This record gives sequence, structure tokens and C-alpha cells, in this order.
Amino acid sequence: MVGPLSNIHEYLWLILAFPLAGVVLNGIIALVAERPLLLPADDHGHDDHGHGGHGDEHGAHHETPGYRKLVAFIAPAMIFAAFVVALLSVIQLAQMPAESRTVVQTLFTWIQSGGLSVSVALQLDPLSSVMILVVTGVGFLIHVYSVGYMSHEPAFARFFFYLNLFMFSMLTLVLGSSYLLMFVGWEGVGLCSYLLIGFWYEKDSASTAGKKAFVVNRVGDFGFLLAMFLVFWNFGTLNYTDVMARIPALQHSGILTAGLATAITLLMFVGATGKSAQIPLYIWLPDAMEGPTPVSALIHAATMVTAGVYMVARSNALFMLAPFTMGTVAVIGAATAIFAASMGICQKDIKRVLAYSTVSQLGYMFLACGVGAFTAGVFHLMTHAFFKALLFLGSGSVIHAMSGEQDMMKMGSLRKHTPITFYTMFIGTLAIAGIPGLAGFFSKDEILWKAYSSSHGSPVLWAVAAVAAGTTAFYMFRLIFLTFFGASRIDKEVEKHVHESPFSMTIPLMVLAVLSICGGWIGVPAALGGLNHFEKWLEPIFEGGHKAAAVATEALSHGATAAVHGAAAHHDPMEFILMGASVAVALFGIAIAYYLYMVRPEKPAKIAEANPNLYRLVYNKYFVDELYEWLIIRRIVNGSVWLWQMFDVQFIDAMVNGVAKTVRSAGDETRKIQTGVVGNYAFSILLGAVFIVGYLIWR
Amino acid sequence: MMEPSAYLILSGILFAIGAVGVVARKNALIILMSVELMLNGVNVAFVAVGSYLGDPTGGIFAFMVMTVAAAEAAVGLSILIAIYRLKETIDITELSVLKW
Amino acid sequence: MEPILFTLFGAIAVGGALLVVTRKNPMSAAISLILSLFAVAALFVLRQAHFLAAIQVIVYAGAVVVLFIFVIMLINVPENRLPVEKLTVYRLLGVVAAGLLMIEGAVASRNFSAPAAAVNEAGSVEAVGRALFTDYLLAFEVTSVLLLAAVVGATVLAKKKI
Amino acid sequence: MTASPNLMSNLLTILIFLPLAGAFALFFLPKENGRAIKHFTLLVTLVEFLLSIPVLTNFDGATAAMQFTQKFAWIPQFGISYNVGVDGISLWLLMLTTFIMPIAVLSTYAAIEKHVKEFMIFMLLLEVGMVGVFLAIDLFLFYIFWELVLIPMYFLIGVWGGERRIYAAVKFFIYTFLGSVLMLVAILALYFYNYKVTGVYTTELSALYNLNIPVKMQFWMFLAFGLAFAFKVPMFPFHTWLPDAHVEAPTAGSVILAAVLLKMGTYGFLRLAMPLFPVATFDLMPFVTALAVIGIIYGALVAMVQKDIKKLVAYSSVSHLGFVMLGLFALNIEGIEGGILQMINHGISTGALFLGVGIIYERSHTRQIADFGGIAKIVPLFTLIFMIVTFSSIGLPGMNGFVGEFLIMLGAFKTSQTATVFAASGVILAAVYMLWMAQRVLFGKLTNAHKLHLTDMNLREIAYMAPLVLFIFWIGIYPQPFLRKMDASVNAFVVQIHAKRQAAIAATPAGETLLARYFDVRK
Repeated sequence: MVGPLSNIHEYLWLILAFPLAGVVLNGIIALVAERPLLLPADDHGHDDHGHGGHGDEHGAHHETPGYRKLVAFIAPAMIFAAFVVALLSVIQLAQMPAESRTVVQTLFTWIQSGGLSVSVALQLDPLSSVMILVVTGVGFLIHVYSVGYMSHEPAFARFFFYLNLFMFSMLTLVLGSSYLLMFVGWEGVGLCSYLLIGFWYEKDSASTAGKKAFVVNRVGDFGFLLAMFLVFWNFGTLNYTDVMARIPALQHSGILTAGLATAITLLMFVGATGKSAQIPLYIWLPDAMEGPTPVSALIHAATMVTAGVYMVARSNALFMLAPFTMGTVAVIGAATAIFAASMGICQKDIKRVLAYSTVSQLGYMFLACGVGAFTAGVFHLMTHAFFKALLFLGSGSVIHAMSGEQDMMKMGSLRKHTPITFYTMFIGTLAIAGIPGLAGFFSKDEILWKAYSSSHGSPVLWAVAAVAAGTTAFYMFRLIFLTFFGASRIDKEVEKHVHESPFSMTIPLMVLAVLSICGGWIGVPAALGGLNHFEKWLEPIFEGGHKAAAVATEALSHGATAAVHGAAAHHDPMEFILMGASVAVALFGIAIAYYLYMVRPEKPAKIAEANPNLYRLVYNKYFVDELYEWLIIRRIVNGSVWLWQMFDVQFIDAMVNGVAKTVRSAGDETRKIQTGVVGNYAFSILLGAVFIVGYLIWR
Repeated sequence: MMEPSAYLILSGILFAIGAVGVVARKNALIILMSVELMLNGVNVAFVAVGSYLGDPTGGIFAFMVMTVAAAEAAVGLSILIAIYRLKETIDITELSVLKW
Repeated sequence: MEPILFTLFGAIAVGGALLVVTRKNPMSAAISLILSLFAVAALFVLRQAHFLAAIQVIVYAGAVVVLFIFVIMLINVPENRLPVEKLTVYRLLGVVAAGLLMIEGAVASRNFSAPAAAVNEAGSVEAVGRALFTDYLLAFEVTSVLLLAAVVGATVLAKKKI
Repeated sequence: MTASPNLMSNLLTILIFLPLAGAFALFFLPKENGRAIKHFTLLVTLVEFLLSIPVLTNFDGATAAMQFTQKFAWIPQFGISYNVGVDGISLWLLMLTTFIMPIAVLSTYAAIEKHVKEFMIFMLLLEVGMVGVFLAIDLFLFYIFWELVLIPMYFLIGVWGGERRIYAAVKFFIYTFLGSVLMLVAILALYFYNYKVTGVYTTELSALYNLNIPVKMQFWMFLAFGLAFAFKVPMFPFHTWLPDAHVEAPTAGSVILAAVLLKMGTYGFLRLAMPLFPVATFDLMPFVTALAVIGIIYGALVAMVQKDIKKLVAYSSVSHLGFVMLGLFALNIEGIEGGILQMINHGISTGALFLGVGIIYERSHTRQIADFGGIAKIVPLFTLIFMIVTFSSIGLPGMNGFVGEFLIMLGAFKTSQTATVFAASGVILAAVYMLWMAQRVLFGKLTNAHKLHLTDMNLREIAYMAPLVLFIFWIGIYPQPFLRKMDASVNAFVVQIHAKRQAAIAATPAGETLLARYFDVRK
């Protein structure tokens, strides 16, 4: 390249600057233009316009105010600009030699104190390049979609203010060059998640869900923080490149033991479970569906929730040194995958099904990381971003069509009314179910294979993951059948308004559908004759981990790395068998769904009736929320009330007041000496004289 | 010549008797008189010691004490009159406004 | 000669004092006070303090006690409204404490001895006058102010209406 | 800036006594004219702030020495001098004080109606005391200012407070006074010990720093000083005066109390207790750290279940000050710089929280969380600012609270990992109680609109909230200027106390236990 853009990497900061500009502009617009709207001059603003997506019943379209058009332009445009810069940067990165594909741009020193020095610096390398492309690309599509979806929302600019802020935070998270910056983005996306989930703050359930998300995330952040402290005091830095570079030396000097690595990585993983909704901190994600649907698509499916996976992948070198953590990650991932999938079976709310599906798919990604297949994890992260965003946006389109109805039991036969939504969603469903040829198949299959074949893996993990895959196929097709097929169960009143969504919403769906099909092709495994570009692209990131692990196991460099690569290159016939098996399981799941919801639609209710307890258990998500509520929240609140009422007021304050009372009552008693009779005072003087003279005489 | 301690002991006796009057009596008039007695006792000591030492200061002090005694009696009695007008009593146990 | 007179007047002074503190009727007490004061004046004479003896008679007996008697007659408390005073433990304690103080005074003065050649002219009118108008002039003047304040104060306090 | 050198050398003295002159001038203003009195006070505090800016700009961050010093003999017979100076530790606290005062005064414009003149006189006197405390480098002078602060605050709470103001004011006074008296005893002991060793009577801090006090004596003196400061901070379990004082105090009083007065306690540790008694500091560190951590968690838990917004914020102060103490007693640069920064942060954030509470209280005359709900709809600007402040208090990255808390925990982690683990859980709890409160007050259905009479912030309120919000972001995004000014002083501080401690260890016979050192117990 020539010209001013000869080195696009000098403009990395633009990737952050564009969304930030969007934040500022939209924020100003929101403050200036929307604030008076929110102030109720009288009572006409009080009716329930909480749900922006289904404002149709408000009837006649008013002329769109100019500022809304401005917002509708600025917000997606900024993200698109960021996407362009990101794309150009990645292209330039790809032209560099594979070993030197790490670009760090330092903007300014942020915190410097004692031994700590953290700069605001951006790091572009293969891993973050995947992330920024996914984030800006999918993010842009969702912004476009949102313009249509939120068109009836009064707080239009505020919504995009938040959404741009989210993009900014998320890009900080993935582009930051140190753990601390990652943490900044990490908390920033948490903030945006809080704001966007609670976007319709007048709904108690929404603001509660937002708070829950933030607090649960904070529990995870607690682990992340402590992990950072451990990293800093042992490595002396928080920069990725420095940390990675110092691993060999620290291993050599015996500071970086497996124990330390385990501590660091386990704490990091606590953070990851919070952000990426893994057991035991997944509980906030289903509730997060209270937010507008584009938010669910962007934050709670495609980008933010995958931050945990990104973090684990980013720290792969440390994770590889901690076999115990790896095992934990894999087991938690697999358990989350199957557990969440099982919860998805009975949900009636279309978004909740997708939410549990997201939790489940995130479990896959962690399973991949846990067995050392970071590439597979990141690959699935990417494909999942495509098809899950598609599914969420599709569901949003459905909800839009249904005037806000989210209960699948009140849908059906929508295929006729909303064909684009149907076809795109169907593609997404095929992708998530793992039908060969689509994006989800390649990534999921690679995870399954690694779960079986990797040195960290085991057949049990494979089996669990395969069952979860079957379950996924089942409930996703259940969703499709209930929503788009069969007899209409739609309210008559609603049915009149059912319509296909505008182009601003359907075009992103179509783009995502294409991506859900093709997105996987860049990572076709070698076993299927693919070149697996994806794995090669990410190799520089993950080889550090393998090397470190090799040092740890004393099997020095060449042998171990060769073994790892050897496993990938080796064409095991087992791989084909398992591939076939997983496809079979998926098809089996689809078949059951077809049988239960197409052939015998009355059957599911009967099954539920036959096993009332099991059904209740699953439908109520195993009562985990209630368990937490009873076990932790109630205890803490009651304990706090006790601390306040009993300890603070009844003990400390009582002691303080007691001292005061003692002094007071002592004064009360002694003042009785004051009789007011002159003679008595004279007597005291006399006594005093006697004593003083006596003392002077006989001293 | 008399032992000077005799005067001093006499002074002490007068003072003590006066003190008993101040402490033990309820009648405000008598208490005031007892105060005069005490002052007198002190005067005896001043005068005696002054004359034994040949120093006029003792006498001067006695003189001052008498002046003060006169002033005190005048003010004290007028207070007493004022109180009597107000309370119709000279019993100091009934004049305990300062109690507690 | 001095011991006899001392004993005599000392006894009168103590006796008068005892009567002062024991009389129920204030008038009797006032008369006893005059007795005691005269005895003390006599003692002053014994110590050659003629000026003070004169003052004692004029100021104390002549002015202060007369003032007392005036007040007694002015307020004229009826016999039945005089305070009833019984012997209580508190009174006894007062007596004991005063007695103790007396004993302590006696003990303290036990070792007091005058210089051998004492000039007994210190109490004469001339000596006192000289001291009063030279060394103690300021004190003397301040005394006059004090007396003035007492006069004003007494007048103000005793007035019915200010 | 072309300030004359003469002005520069007198600057600190002017800063201390300008408010006093202002208070004196207020005597001559007619008391009926409340507006004029308020304007005048605002003017005085603004001038004070402007005058403090040269201190900041001309402050040399490269040296640990006291700067702008001015000294003259005051009571030479006792070695007491008027001696003022500023270093990297006190600089920001001075700035915080002069910065927060105009804001506090501005916040009283609508709130204070009765006895305006007296109120403003007390405000200015308070500023004299606060500025004096941070600038005094003579022990005696410090004590004078320390006590001077008590009296105006006592009246601010006791006269202009809420229903239980007398109780709160007396409690505040006695509580903190008890500590001061203990400190006075220790000051005297130190004074006479110094005379015994050096033969010179002096209360000059720089001289006293050089003393090598026997460890046993250090222990008791540290306790006496420490208790005085712990009352003020307040550390658990001496915190119970704070909620009462905050709840009853008028808004401006709460703001100053939270923003500056509490910092006097932590500053006292840093200026006096720690450098004077380094060995005791190290030996008692686990104990103080434990109390700090208990305070963090306890304050957070109790804050969570409060029904009164102000009380909630008051308890959150206990929690935040626990962080500050944790940082200071990490005894390393990261922790102490974090601690100092967090003092500033807490002043800004909690001050802003109290101002926010004051804004809605002025309109609705209630502070009960249950009375509110859904007000975001009618007061969007207030909601925006209140949420910013809330998140700053929670410690969200990009805002001031994070930088401080992060440095504190980073530093503390090196010293005590266990303590930090517990302290970090305070971060979770902070989110819980602040967001829960925000949710119940701001969000949800608007049920009580007619009773609350809420209107959005007016220009005056925006004017005093805006600078606070600015600093919330400034410190959060670019804390370097703040940290750099304190570098040299904190460095020197850390080096010095570590060196003294090493010397003391070298002087101690091997195998002697802590207990033995203090209580003459031999094994």
C-alpha cells in the first residue's frame, strides 16, 4: 500500500475512536433532544410504551424527527468505519510474516505507580484480529438491524449511546494490550450490559435483571482482579507480550510452578465463568433477555459473553501450565453445555431458549479450551457469533412481527407471514445443530474431536458434548417447529398485525445467514481435505502455550510441539467415525423434535403430565435461582440486617451510649451533694481546712 | 510575759466556735454573727503575733479584716433583708434554690 | 498581771462566743456577741494594740452589732417562726470537725516563740498610723473603695424597689 | 504564572487565614441579606480555590521535601512554632479541600434558610481548620487545627441538622474528642521524650521524625495517635458516629464531612502515626489491616440493608475508608499512592453522592429509599449524573474509583494476600448496595410522583455537579498528573519507614517476639 494509509497499524486507535465518537455524539443528542421528551409535561407520557419493538399499536407514524435520523446514521456508520479500519488492519497484518504478527500501539501511560506501569496500548495480533472483525462486523449488522427494530422507541438516541459505548468497551477488551486494559473493557461491557438489560428501566424485572447481571459479573471480576494481582507480583507486568515472554525465565527460576499457574488460571476462570455465563455463574444470562433483542444478539450471544473464552485463549500459555485448571475448565464447559441444553428443552419464551442455547454453546467453547484446543474454541466463538446473532435477530424479527409476544406457545405457522425471517433462522438452526457443511458443524465437530483425542480430553467429555449436541438440535428444531410450522396459535388481535420486518432488519439477517453457512469454511479440518487456515492463523498465539507446557513436563521443545502438531496432522479414522456419530446424534435430535412437534403435537404436554416433577424441575431451571436466593442472598441480607440492628445498634452503639449513660448517671448521683444549704457547704470547707491543715502539720 | 501560743490557742477556740455556729445553725442571723466571731478569732491571732514580733503589719491586717467584716456584715444583712422580704424566713435550709 | 487578765478576758470572750452560737433568740446572741467583742478588745489592750482595741469597740460593738440589732428588730421574726434546731449527727460532726481544726491550730501554734527582745510599741496608734499611710497606703485606699461598694451594695440590696 | 515571590512564600499562610478573614468580614454583613452572605462566602471560597492553584502548578513533584514552607516562632519558650508546608502527600488533600468548599457552599443556596450568616461563618471557620490540618508541619499547630475543625462541624450538625441533630452532634463531638485527648497525651509524651533525648523542646515534625523512639513507647504512642485517627476515619468498630452525623447533618455538612473531615484521619496516619512510629506501624499492621478489611465488608453489608439513602452512603464511606486504610498499611508505593488517590476519589464521589441525595431531599423532603422509585423518568439529567457518581463509587474502570481501588488492592496483595481477597469481595458488595439503591430510587415504576415534587436539576446544581463529574473521569482516564505529584514524597516515605524498621530489627536481639518487645515478657 502507498499513501497516507501506508501503515494502517498506526491508525489502530481509530477502531476505538469511531465508536467513542458515536458515544459522544449520541450522548449529546440523547441529552439535548431526548431529555425533554422524557419529562412528562402532564400525564400523557405515562402509558406503557416500554417495549420499543412493538410500538405498532400506537398507530399512526409521526414524522421521524431529524435527530433520530441523525442517530440512525451516526451509530451504524461509526461502527462501519471501525469495521473498515479493522479489516484493513487485519489485511495488513496478514501480509506480515507469521512470526511477527503482533503490533502494539501505545497511546499514553495510564497508571504508573511503584513497579506498576500500565499504558493504554492496543495490540493487534491474530487472536485480537479475529475478535475485532467479529465484534465490528456482527456489531455493525446488529446496529443496522437495531435502527429498524428500535424505530418506535422514544429513547432512541439513548439506546444507541449505550450500544456504541458497548462497542467501544468491547473493542477495548479485545484490543487492549494488557490484562488491566482487558479488565477495563471487561467491566465496561458489564456496565453496558447493565444499562442495556435495564434499558426499559420502568419494568422492575428489567432493572432487576440488569443489576443481577452486573453483580454476578462482579463476582467473576473478583477472580479476575486477584488473578491480575498474582500475575503482577510474579511477572512484574500486566502486558500480554511481557507476561508471555517471561514465562520461560520464570519457569526456569522455579517461581512459576504449576501451583502458581493453577492459582492464576483458576482465578481467571472464575472471571470467565462470570462473563461467559458458565456454571455456577450462568444465572444472569437468561434473565438478561429482558433487554431489547438486538442487545441480546450483540451482547449476550455474539460478543460480550465470549470475552471469557477470549481471555482463556489469550492466557493459553498459563492455562497450559496448569493441568488442574484445564481439567476444571473442560469439565465445567461440558457440564454447562449439557446442563444448559437440558434447560432449553422446556422453555416457552423464544429468547430464553436461545439464551440457554448460548450458555450451552459457550460451554462448548470452554470445553475446547479445557482440552487444549484453543483454536477450536475461538473458531466456535466466531461461528457461534454468526449463527447465534442470526438466531437472536431472527427471534427479534419474530417478536417484532408478533407485536412483542415472546411465548412460543402463542406462535405457529409464521413461515407464511415472515418468509425471510423463517429461512434465515432455519439456516441458523441448521448451523447450530451441526449439520455438515454449515459453519456450526466445522467448529463444533472440531471441539468434539479434540475433546476425544486431545491429551487433555477423554471419551466421557466427548459423550457428554455429543449428547448436548443432540439436545441442542432437538430444542432448536422445537423452536423452529413451534414458531414457524404447525397450526397458528396466535391471538386473533395480534394476527392482524403480523408482518415481515423492514429491510433494515432483514438484510442483516440475510448477511448473517450467509456467514452462518460460509463462516466455517475457513477452518475446514485437514481430515476433510481442508487447509484449516484458521488454525494456521492463530498458531502464533497458541504455540507459546504448548511450548510452556512442554517445558513444564520436561519433554523439551521439539518433541512436544511435534507431538501436538502431529496429532493435528494425523488422519485418525476415529475422527470420521466420531464425526459421523455426532451428525447422527444431531439428526436424531431433529427427528425427535419433528416427531413431537410436527407429527404428534399433543405428545409433549402428555410427557410433561406424565413426569410432573421432572418437568417442573427442568422448566424452573432446576431451581438454581431459588437455591442461590435461599442459600446466599437471603443469608447475606439477613446477616446484614443482623449486623446492622444487632451488632451496630445493639452492641457498638449501645456500648457508646452506655458509656455516655454511665457518665450521666454518675453525675446524676454526685450532684445530690449539692443540697443548696449554706451550712453544708461551709461544712465541706471546714472539712477541707481540717484535712489541709492536718496534712501540713503531719506530713 | 504570756506565752504567745496562749493567744493563738484562744484564737483557735474562737474560730472553732464561730465555725460551729456557721456549720450547725439554721438561723441566718446567727450564722452571720458566727462569721464575725471567726473573723474576730483571726484578729486575735494577727494582733498577738504582730505585737510579739513588734511588727505593725499584724495590726494592719486586723484593721483590714475589720473593714472587710463591716462591709460583709452590711452586705450580708441587706441580702438577708431582701431574702426575708421575698421568702418570709431566715431559715437557711429553706433557702436551697441552688439544690441540684 | 497579764496571765490573770488574759484568762479572765479569754474566758469572757469564749463564753460570749459560746452563747452566740447556742442562743435561739438572735437578740440574745447579738448581746452575747457584744460581750465577746468587748473581751477581745480588752485582750488587744493587753497586747498594747490600743488603736485596734478602740476600733474594735467602735466599729464592731458600736457599728456592726448595732447593725445586727437593727436588722433583728427590723425583720422581727416572731418567736414561733424561728428555725427549730435539733441536735443531729450532722451538727455533732460539725462540732467534731471544728474541734479537730482547733486542736490542729493548737498543735501548729505550739512551737511559736517570739524573738527575745520584742518591741511592744507595734500596736500603738502612731505605729499603726505610720504603717497605714506609708507602706499600706494603697491597700488603705482600696479599703475605702470596698467600703463604698459595700454601702452602695447594701443600699441597693435592701431597697424595696430599685 | 507570574506570581511575585513574596506572594509565593506567604501563600500557605494566606490560604489558611483567608477564610478566617472572610468569616470576620461576614460579621459586618447584615444578617437579613442571606443572598449577599451566600454570595460573599462563595466568593471567599472561590478565591481560596484560585489561590490554591498556584500551589499546585508551582509544586515540584520531583522532591520529597516540604515546599512553600513558612516558619516563625510562636511560643519559643516551649519550642512551638508556626510552621507550614506542603508535600506530595498533603498537596492533593489541600486541593480537595479548597475544591470542595465552593461546591459545598453552592449547595446550600436553597437548603439553608435560617441563620445563614452563622452557617457561613462556621463553614469558613471549618475551612480554616481543614486547610490548617493539611498544611501544619508542627505537631502543636496540627493539634490546634485538628481541634478547631470539631467546633464548627458540631454546630453545623447541631443547629442546621435533622430531627436527632443534638444527639448526632454530641456523639460526633465526644467520639472524636475522646480520640483527640488521647492524641494530646501522646503528643506531650513525645514532646518530653524528645527533650529528654535531645535536650531541646520542640514540636517541629521534621525534628521528631528523626527520633529513635523505643519500641515499647512506640507501641503505646501509636495506639494513642492511631485511636484518635481511627475515630476520625472512622475505622470499624469506631464508626457508629458517622451514620448518625451524616444523616442529621445538612447536605453541605455531609459533603465536607465525607470529603475532607474523614480524610483528616487517614492523613493523620500518614503524616504522624506511621512515620513517627514506624516499628509499631509494621508490627500492628496485621491488626490494622484486619480492621480495615472488616470495615470494608462490614460497611458494605450494613449499607446494603439501609432504608435511608444518606445512611447507606454513610456506611459506604466506612467501606471505602477501609480501602484507604488497607492501602496505606500495605506500606508500599502502590498501596500508599492508591490510598492517597482513593482519599481524593472518595471525597469527590461520596461528596457528589451526598450532593445528589441533597438535591432530591430538598425537593421531596424524604430520604427513605422506599418513598422513591422510577424517578429516572422525571429527572433524567439527575439520573445520568447520579448513575455516573454511583458507578464511580462502585469503582468502574475509566472512573476515578477504580484507579484508587486497584492500586490499593495491588499494593495490599503484596503485603497480605488474605486481606486482599476479602477486600476484593467488598468490590462485589459495593456493586450490590449501590445498584440496589439506584434501582429502588431511580428505576422501576414511578409510583409516588405527586408526593415527591421532583424537578430536574437546575443550573446551579449542574454547576456544582459538573466539576465533580469532570474529575471523576479525569482521574479515571488520566491519573498520571495526580500520581506524579505524590511520587517523590511517597517514595521517600516508604524508604524511610522501611529503613527505620530495618534498623529496629537489627537492634532487636534475635528470637525476641513481638509480645516481648512490648510487654517485657521474656520467653
